[in-house]
Amino acid sequence: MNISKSKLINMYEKMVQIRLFEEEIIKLIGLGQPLGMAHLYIGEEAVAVGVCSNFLDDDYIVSTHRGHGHCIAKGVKIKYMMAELFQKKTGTNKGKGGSMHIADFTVGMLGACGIVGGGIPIATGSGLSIKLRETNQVAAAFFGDGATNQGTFHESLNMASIWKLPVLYICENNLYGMFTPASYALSVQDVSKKAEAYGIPGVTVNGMDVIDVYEVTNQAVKRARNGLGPTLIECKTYRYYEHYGSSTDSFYRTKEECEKWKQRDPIKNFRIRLINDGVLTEDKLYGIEEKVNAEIEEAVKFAEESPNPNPEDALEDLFV
Amino acid sequence: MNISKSKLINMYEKMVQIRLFEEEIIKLIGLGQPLGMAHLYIGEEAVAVGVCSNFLDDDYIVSTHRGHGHCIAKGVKIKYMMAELFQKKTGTNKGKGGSMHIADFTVGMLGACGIVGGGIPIATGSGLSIKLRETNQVAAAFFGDGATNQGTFHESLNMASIWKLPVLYICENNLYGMFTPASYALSVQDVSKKAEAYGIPGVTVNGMDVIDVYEVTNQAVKRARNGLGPTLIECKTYRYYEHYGSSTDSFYRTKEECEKWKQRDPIKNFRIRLINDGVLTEDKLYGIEEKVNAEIEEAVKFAEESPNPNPEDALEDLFV
Amino acid sequence: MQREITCNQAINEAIGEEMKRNSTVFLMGEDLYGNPTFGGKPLDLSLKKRVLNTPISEPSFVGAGLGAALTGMRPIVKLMFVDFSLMALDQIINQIAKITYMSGGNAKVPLVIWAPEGASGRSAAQHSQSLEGIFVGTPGLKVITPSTPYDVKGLFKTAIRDNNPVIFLTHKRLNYLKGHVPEEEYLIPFGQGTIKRKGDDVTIVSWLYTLNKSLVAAEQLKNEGISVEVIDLRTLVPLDSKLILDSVKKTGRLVVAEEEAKRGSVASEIAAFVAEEGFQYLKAPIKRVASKNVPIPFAKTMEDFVLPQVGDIVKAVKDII
Amino acid sequence: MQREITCNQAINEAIGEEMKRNSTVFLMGEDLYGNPTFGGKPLDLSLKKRVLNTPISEPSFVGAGLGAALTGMRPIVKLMFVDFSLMALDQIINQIAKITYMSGGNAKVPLVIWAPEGASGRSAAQHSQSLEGIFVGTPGLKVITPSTPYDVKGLFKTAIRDNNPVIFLTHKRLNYLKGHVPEEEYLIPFGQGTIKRKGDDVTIVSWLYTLNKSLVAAEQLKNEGISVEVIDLRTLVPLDSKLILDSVKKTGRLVVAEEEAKRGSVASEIAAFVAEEGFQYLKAPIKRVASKNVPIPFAKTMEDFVLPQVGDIVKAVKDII
Ligand SMILES: Cc1ncc(C[n+]2csc(CCOP(=O)(O)OP(=O)(O)O)c2C)c(N)n1
Ligand SMILES: Cc1ncc(C[n+]2csc(CCOP(=O)(O)OP(=O)(O)O)c2C)c(N)n1
Ligand SMILES: [Mg+2]
Ligand SMILES: [Mg+2]
Repeated sequence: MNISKSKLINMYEKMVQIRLFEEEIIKLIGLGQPLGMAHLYIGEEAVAVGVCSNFLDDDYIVSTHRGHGHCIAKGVKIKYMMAELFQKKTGTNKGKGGSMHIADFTVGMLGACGIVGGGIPIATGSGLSIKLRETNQVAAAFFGDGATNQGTFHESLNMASIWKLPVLYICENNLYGMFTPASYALSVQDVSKKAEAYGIPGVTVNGMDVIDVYEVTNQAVKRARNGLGPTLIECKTYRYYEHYGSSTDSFYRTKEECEKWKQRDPIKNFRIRLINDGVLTEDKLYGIEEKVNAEIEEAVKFAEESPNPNPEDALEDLFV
Repeated sequence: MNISKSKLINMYEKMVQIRLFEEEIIKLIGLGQPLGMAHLYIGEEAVAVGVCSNFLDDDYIVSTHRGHGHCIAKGVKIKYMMAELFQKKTGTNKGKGGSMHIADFTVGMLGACGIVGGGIPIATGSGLSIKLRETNQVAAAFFGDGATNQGTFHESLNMASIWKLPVLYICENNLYGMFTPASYALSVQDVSKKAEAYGIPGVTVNGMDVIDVYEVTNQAVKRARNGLGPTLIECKTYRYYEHYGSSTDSFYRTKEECEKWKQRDPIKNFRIRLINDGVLTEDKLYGIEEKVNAEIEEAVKFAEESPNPNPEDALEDLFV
Repeated sequence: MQREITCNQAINEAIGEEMKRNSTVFLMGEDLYGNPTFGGKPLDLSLKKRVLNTPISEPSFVGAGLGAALTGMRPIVKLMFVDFSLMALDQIINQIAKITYMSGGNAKVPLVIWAPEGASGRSAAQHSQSLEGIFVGTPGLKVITPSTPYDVKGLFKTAIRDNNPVIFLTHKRLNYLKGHVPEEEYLIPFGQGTIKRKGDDVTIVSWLYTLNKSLVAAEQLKNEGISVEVIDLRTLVPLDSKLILDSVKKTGRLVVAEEEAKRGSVASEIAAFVAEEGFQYLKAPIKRVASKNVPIPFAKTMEDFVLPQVGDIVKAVKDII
Repeated sequence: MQREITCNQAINEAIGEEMKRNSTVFLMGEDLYGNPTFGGKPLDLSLKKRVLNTPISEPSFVGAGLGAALTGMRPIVKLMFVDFSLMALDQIINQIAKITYMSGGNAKVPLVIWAPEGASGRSAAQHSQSLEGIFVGTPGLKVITPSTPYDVKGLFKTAIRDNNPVIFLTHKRLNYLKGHVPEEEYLIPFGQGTIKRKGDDVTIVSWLYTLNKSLVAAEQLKNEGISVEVIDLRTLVPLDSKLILDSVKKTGRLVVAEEEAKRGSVASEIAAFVAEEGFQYLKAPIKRVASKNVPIPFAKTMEDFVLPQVGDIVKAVKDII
C-alpha cells in the first residue's frame, strides 16, 4: 500500500474513535442514559473511514440513520456529537436533532437522515452544486442495502450519470435492512451490478478492509474530480449489534454468522497489519487507543456538564 | 408467422380502430370540440395491439396519459370512450375521468394514469394479486421512456423480480418524454438493458412491427403464466403528433426524423404484409377499414346524443 | 373478569380474524415479522402466506396495494410509521383516493393503509409526526383514529370490510395500552364518535393519544368545579358532526385537542366547521390545543414543550370559561 | 402608459434578473425550454447553463435542490404542476422543511419550489389540484400565493433572496393575466396582505385565482347595497393575521374564499384562527367558500359545480348578512 504513514495512523485513529464512541454509548444505554434511537455502526468502521479518508473538509457527505461513523470519519467533533446525544444545548444540533440528524456543515457533513433513501438525492444535489460552481470538490452518499430498493437510488444515479456529477454512491451492504435479508429484498446479489443500468462504474469491495475501501474510493474520487462522473461502490460489511440499540439478539441472524464476520473485524485486522507492516508498534497503537479513550471520557464529561436547552428554545431555528 | 388468420385480422382491425379513433379526435379538435387533454397514440399502434393481442379479458393492463391505444387494444368499447371524451354521462367514466383516466374493469383495463410512473406500481400490485389468488392471469404495465426515470419503475421491477410476479413491463420508447430526448434523460441507450439490474429478461423490439411485438410478448406471457416472473420489453416507436393535442409542430424534433419514422408506419406496413402473405386481399382490408369507419361514426353519434351529466352528479361516486 | 388486551394485540386479532374470514385479505409492509407494532408474527401461522414482507419501497408497495385491491384482493398495507407515508403520497392522494371517483364509481378499492403516528419520546422530527390533516384534506379517503383497544379492534375490522380506501392511524404511545376487548366478534361503524365523559361547561373534542390527556385534564378541571364533556371522535372521515354540534349546543364552548402541528391541523378543520355551522351556540372563542408550529425536536425538554400537554388543555379550557 | 405584462412574463423577469444579480441562482425542472408556464426559454441565453432540464424524477430533483441549496447555490425547482409535488413530499416535508430546524439552525436552505396549481378547465383530477393546505400545515416552509403580475414578480424576487425554503404557488388560470409591472426593480416583503377593495359589511379573505372571483362578487354585492372588503393575502406563511383581524374587527363578518377542497383547507385554518383570536368581533358565522369535497371531475358541467364560483361567494356573503 502506498498510503502515507500519517494517513494510515489517522485512519486507525478514526476507526478507533468510532468504535470507542459507540462502545461508550452502549455503556451509557446500559446505565439508563436516554440517548434516543441510536443505530450503531460498530463492525462497519472500515467503510466510513476508508471512504472519508479520501476527502477534504470541503467535500460533502450525506449519511443515514446509522450515521455516527460517517460523522466521525468526516471530522465532526466527538464532544459535540456526544452532547447532542445527551440532548444538550451544546450538541451539534443544539439538541434538536439527535442521533439520526447529526449535521456539521463546517466539515461538509450535510446530515444524517432518518428516512431510508432520503439522503441520496441530497448528496446528488450537492454534486450538482459542485458542477455548477465549477469547483474541484466531490460528494458522497452513504446508504444501506435496503435503501437501494428505494426509488431515489434509481433516480439519483440516473441524474448523476447524465450530468456526470462528482458523486460517489457508497452502499453499505450489511446483508440486512432491519430484519429483512438483502438476499430476499434485492433482485441481484451484488448491488454494484446495478451500476450498469446507469452506464457508470460499479465495484464491490471488502467493506471490512479499510485499505481496500480506501483504494477503490480513491479511484472513484479521481474520476469524479476529473469530471468523469459518479461511481457506485458496494462495501460488503456487517453490523455487530441489533438494528438499533445495544442488543445483539437477532431472531433473523445466526450466532455463527455474527461470529464469522467478527473474525474479519476491521479494526483488529488493520491493527495487526499495521504492526506486521512495521507502520506502528503495538505500543504506539496502544497510545492511540488511550488517547481516544481520554477523548471519549472528556466528551462525556463535556456532555454531562453542558446545559439543557430551555423548553422555549424549541421555538427557535425554524427559519434562519 | 404462425399466428392464426383470425388473430391477424383482429390485430389489423384493432390498429385501424386506434388510428381512426384518434384521427376522428383530431378532426373534432379542429372543429373546436372540447375534448380535454388528449395525448395521441398515432404511430404507436403496433405496441398496444402487439402486446394486448396476447391477453384474455381477465388479464390486466395499466396504462398512461397516452392511453387510447391501450384501451382499444384491451377491448374497451369505442363508443363509451368517445362519450367520455365528449364529457357525457354515458362515458366509460361517466364524464368524471376524461382521456387520461379511462378505465374499464370489465375488460381488465385498470386505468390510464395522468401521473408519469404512477401506474407501474398498480400493475405490479395486480400481478401480486394474481399470485396470491393463484390464477393463471397476467398483468402488463405500459409506460414511456420518460417514466423509466421515475423511482416507481425501479421499485416495481425489483418487487416483481423477487416475488416472481406475472407482470410484463412494456416501455414505449418513443424517443422523447414531452420535449426531452430520451438520449438526454436516460443514462443508457436501451431501456431493456436495465432489466439486468433486476435479474429479469429484457428485450428491445421494433415497436413499429406488430408481429415482432406480438411474438416477444408471447414469450414473456408464457414465462409469466408459468410462474417464471416478469419481463421488461422495450418497444422503440414514435408518436406522429405533438406531446398532446393535434399539432405536428415540434421545436425539438426535425421534420426529417418524423418522416423517417412514418416510412415505418405500423399499419401501412402490416397491411402490405397481410396482402403479400396472402392473409387478406386488399378488398377485405378495405372492408375492415370501412367497418371501423362506420363504428367511429356511430360512436360520435352516440356521444353527441348522450346526455350531459348533471352538475350534482359531481357529488356521487366518491365512495362505493 | 373482563379480558384486557393491548392495542397491538387488538389489531393482531382484527387482522387475524378477518384473514380467516376472507381469503382475499392480506397484509404487506416492511419487517412485519419483527415489528413490535405488528406484534411479532401472525397469530395463526397458516396465514403466513398472506403476511408479506416488502422491500423498502414505500411508493411502490403502497401502489401495489391499490393494484391488488382493484383486482379482487383486500390488502392491508402497513407503513412502519406515518412519516414514511410521505414517500407514497402520490399513490395515496393521486391514485388511491381518486380512482373510484375518476372511474365514475366503477373501481372498488377495499384497501386499508395502516400507519402508526405521533411522538413517542425522543424520536425526533422524522419519526414523530402526526399527519391526519393531509389525509382528512384529501377527498376519497376515510380516516380512522381510535384510542382504545376496543375501538381499535372494532374499527379495524370495519376498515377491512369497507370497499373504499381507509387510512387507519394508530398512535405509537397507545401500542401497549390495555383495555377491555370482548372475545366475541363485533364491528364498530365509521362516523360515530363517543362521549367519554359527560359535562356541561365546555366540550373537548379529541382523538388518539391526546384524548387520554384530555380526560386527565377534564378530571383536574372537575376538581376546580368545571364540568367538561369529552368527545372521542374515533373517525375523522366520516366525521360525527352531529355529536360535536349537539355537545357545543349544550356547553357553548369548544376546545379541540390533538397532536398535529396546530397550523393546518384537523383541529383547525373542526374549529372552522363549528364556527360555520354552530356559531349560534358559541359563547366563547374556539380553542385549539395542538403541537407548536415546529418540527418535533429531539431533546425531552423541548419535545415536551412542543407537544400538547394536559396543562395546555386545562389552560385552554380556563381561558374560555 | 404603464407597462403591462403577464404573470408568466413577470416570473421570467424575476428569475432572469435574480440570475444575473447572483451567479448561484439556477432553475431546474422538466421540459423548461418548451414549457409555456416558463415562457419558452430564459430571456437571456447567457443564463442557459443555469436552466437545467431534469429527467422525470420529482423526488430526486426536488431533493437535489436541497443538496444544492445546502452547498452554496440558490436553486429554483420548478414542478410542472403542483399535483406532481406529491411524488416529492418526503423531500419537501421530511427533509427540506425540517433540516434547518433539526440542525439547530446551522443549515441554510435558500430554495424556491415553484408549482402552478388549480383547475384550468377539463384537466381532471390529477392535473387540477390546489394543495396549499399541505404546505401551510408543514412547519418550516414559507408559502406564497400571488394573484397579480406585480405581486408575482416582487414576491418571486423576495423568494429567491430568502434563506429558507419557499413554496411558490401560482395559479394556471393567471398565467396569461396581464397587469402593470414597473421596469424598475422592486421587492415585496412576505407576510403583508393587501386590501384590494375597502368595505364595511363583510370581509372576504382570498388569494390566487379565487381572489378575482371575490372581487367580481364584491362588485355584484355592491349593487345590492352590501359593502365588501376584499383582502388578498398574497402569502399564506407568513400570514398577515393583523390585517385579517383588523378587517373583521371593522366588519364583524368573514368569508374565506379559495380553491382547495373545503375540508382541511387553508380556508379552514384561517376560519379557525379568527374563531380563536377574533371571536369577540364576530357577528355571524364564518363562511368558507371552496371546492366541494371531491376530486376535480372532467366534464365542464361538473367541474364548474365543484369549483368555487362567483355565485357561491355572493351567496355566502348574503347568508351572513
Ligand atoms: C422510508 C423509510 N422506510 C422505513 C424506515 C424504517 N427503517 C429504518 S432503517 C431501516 C432498514 C434500512 O436498511 P439498510 O438501508 O440496509 O440500512 P442498515 O440499517 O442496514 O444500515 C428501515 C426499514 C425508514 N426509516 N424510512
Ligand atoms: C409525475 C409527473 N411528472 C410530470 C408530468 C408531466 N408529463 C406528462 S407526460 C410527460 C412526458 C412523459 O414521457 P414518456 O414517459 O416518455 O411518455 P410519452 O408521453 O412519450 O408517451 C410529462 C413530463 C406528469 N404527468 N407526471
Ligand atoms: Mg443494511
Ligand atoms: Mg416518451
